[in-house]
Amino acid sequence: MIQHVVLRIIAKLLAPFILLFAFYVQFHGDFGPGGGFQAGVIFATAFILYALIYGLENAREAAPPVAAQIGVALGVLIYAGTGVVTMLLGGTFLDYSVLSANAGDGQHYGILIVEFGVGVTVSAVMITVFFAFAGRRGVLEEREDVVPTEEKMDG
Amino acid sequence: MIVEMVSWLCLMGGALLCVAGGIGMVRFPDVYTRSHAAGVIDTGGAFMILLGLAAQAGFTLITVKLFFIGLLLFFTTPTSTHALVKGALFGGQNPIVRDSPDKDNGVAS
Amino acid sequence: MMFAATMAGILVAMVLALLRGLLGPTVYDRILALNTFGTITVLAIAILGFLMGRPDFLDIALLYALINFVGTIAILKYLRYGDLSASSPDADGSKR
Amino acid sequence: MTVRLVSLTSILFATWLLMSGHYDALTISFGVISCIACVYLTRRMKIVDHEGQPLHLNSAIVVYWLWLLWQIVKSNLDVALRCVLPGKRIDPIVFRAPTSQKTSVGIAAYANSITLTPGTVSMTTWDHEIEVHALTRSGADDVLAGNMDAWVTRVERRK
Repeated sequence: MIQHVVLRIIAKLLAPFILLFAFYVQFHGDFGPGGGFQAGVIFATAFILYALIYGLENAREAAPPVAAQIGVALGVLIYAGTGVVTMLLGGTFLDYSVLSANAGDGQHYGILIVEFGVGVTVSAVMITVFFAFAGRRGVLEEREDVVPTEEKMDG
Repeated sequence: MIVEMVSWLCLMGGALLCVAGGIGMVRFPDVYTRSHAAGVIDTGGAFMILLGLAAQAGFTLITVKLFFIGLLLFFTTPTSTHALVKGALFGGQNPIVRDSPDKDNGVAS
Repeated sequence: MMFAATMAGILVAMVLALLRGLLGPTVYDRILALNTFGTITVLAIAILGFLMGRPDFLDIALLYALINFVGTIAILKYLRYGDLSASSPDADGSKR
Repeated sequence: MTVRLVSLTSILFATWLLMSGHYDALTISFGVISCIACVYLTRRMKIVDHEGQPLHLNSAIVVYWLWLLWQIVKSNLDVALRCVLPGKRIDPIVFRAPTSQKTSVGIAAYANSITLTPGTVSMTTWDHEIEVHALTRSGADDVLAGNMDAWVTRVERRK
């Protein structure tokens, strides 16, 4: 009954802090190393750890694959949308300085929004890839046209 | 000045413990005994080096981050060692034990 | 100077851990060497930050410690259950 | 439940403030939003419970950690010498140590404390005992003496 008690409890203790660290890296991208891509990977790491210890079913409940797929598109939309908004405001594509009255502030906000888009896409893609990888055995077993290797050897 | 001395002492001690753990990892006979040598690196070596760096940095943001690294290692390294040893036991690795009927299963029996 | 000396010690320990990873008769020896190598790498990144005067590297060290843990758990789970999606390790019928 | 959510949020926000180092309004508001998002996601994962937020541990844990630190220093020296000196022998032994903890958090803390002390590694946990691999006979005797077990039980008891 009390089999993987150590792993379970350490995962429970760590998961919120991994998520917080992901957000920290996301929003401090312009002060130190990091940014959208790294934050997305760390964010996905929290879910991967959860899926490793609690199983894929529970992870799919916590992060529904549909939400992850929406996230993939949403991130790109945020990125491109920022570019379109800057064009509508009279600049060129992704010209952040028109986002605010002060050009420096505009640059700052623009890079934050674009990095956020990158983070959303990367985390959603990483979670989707992991779900696809970890769940591939179940898919193979369900399909009838795929013959398991052992039976093929016998025939 | 004293801080410098403490820092030197911690860094050198940590580096020596890391080397000692590495030598142990090469010398010891099976995976369970090697995990003890790895434990020297994970605890003694890591904490002393982090302490030495923290003494060097003083009370700044750097020390806070070193503290968080130490805290993370404090929770994760024993967990992964435990998982590894459990996996080795499950995977059929028999620990080398000098046969001693008096102490095996000492209190539990 | 003192960071360089510590770095030298750490590099020696890295070589020794790598040696165990290359020699390791069983796969568990190799995983142990990998895990220890990761811990030493965390320390090496932290010292490198001081050595180069860029303490920003500590964020990377923190991240490396995290990834090292998750990676080790993933490898061990794959070895033991044969896939990464095993739903309830607690309910698994193993005796240990 | 509410208590756990409040404690988790405040711990996360304190961590953010410690890590951040930038205290302008924008960064701090990002911090607030991040903490709320973290708590929402951890609730979705269903891990905000007595194991994820062990509030029943009492303040003796600080003294326990200091004591554990001393144990770690002692056993580190012992194991490091055994690694290096050719004269010192190792004498591995596997045994089962009884545990007196009531909660799973207590058992996990005890198992991790055993592993954290070089020279002893916890192999498997059961309800009332832990299988331990020790490098030497004296290390095994230290665990079987039960000091660490008593300490962890004292930490997890409600005041």
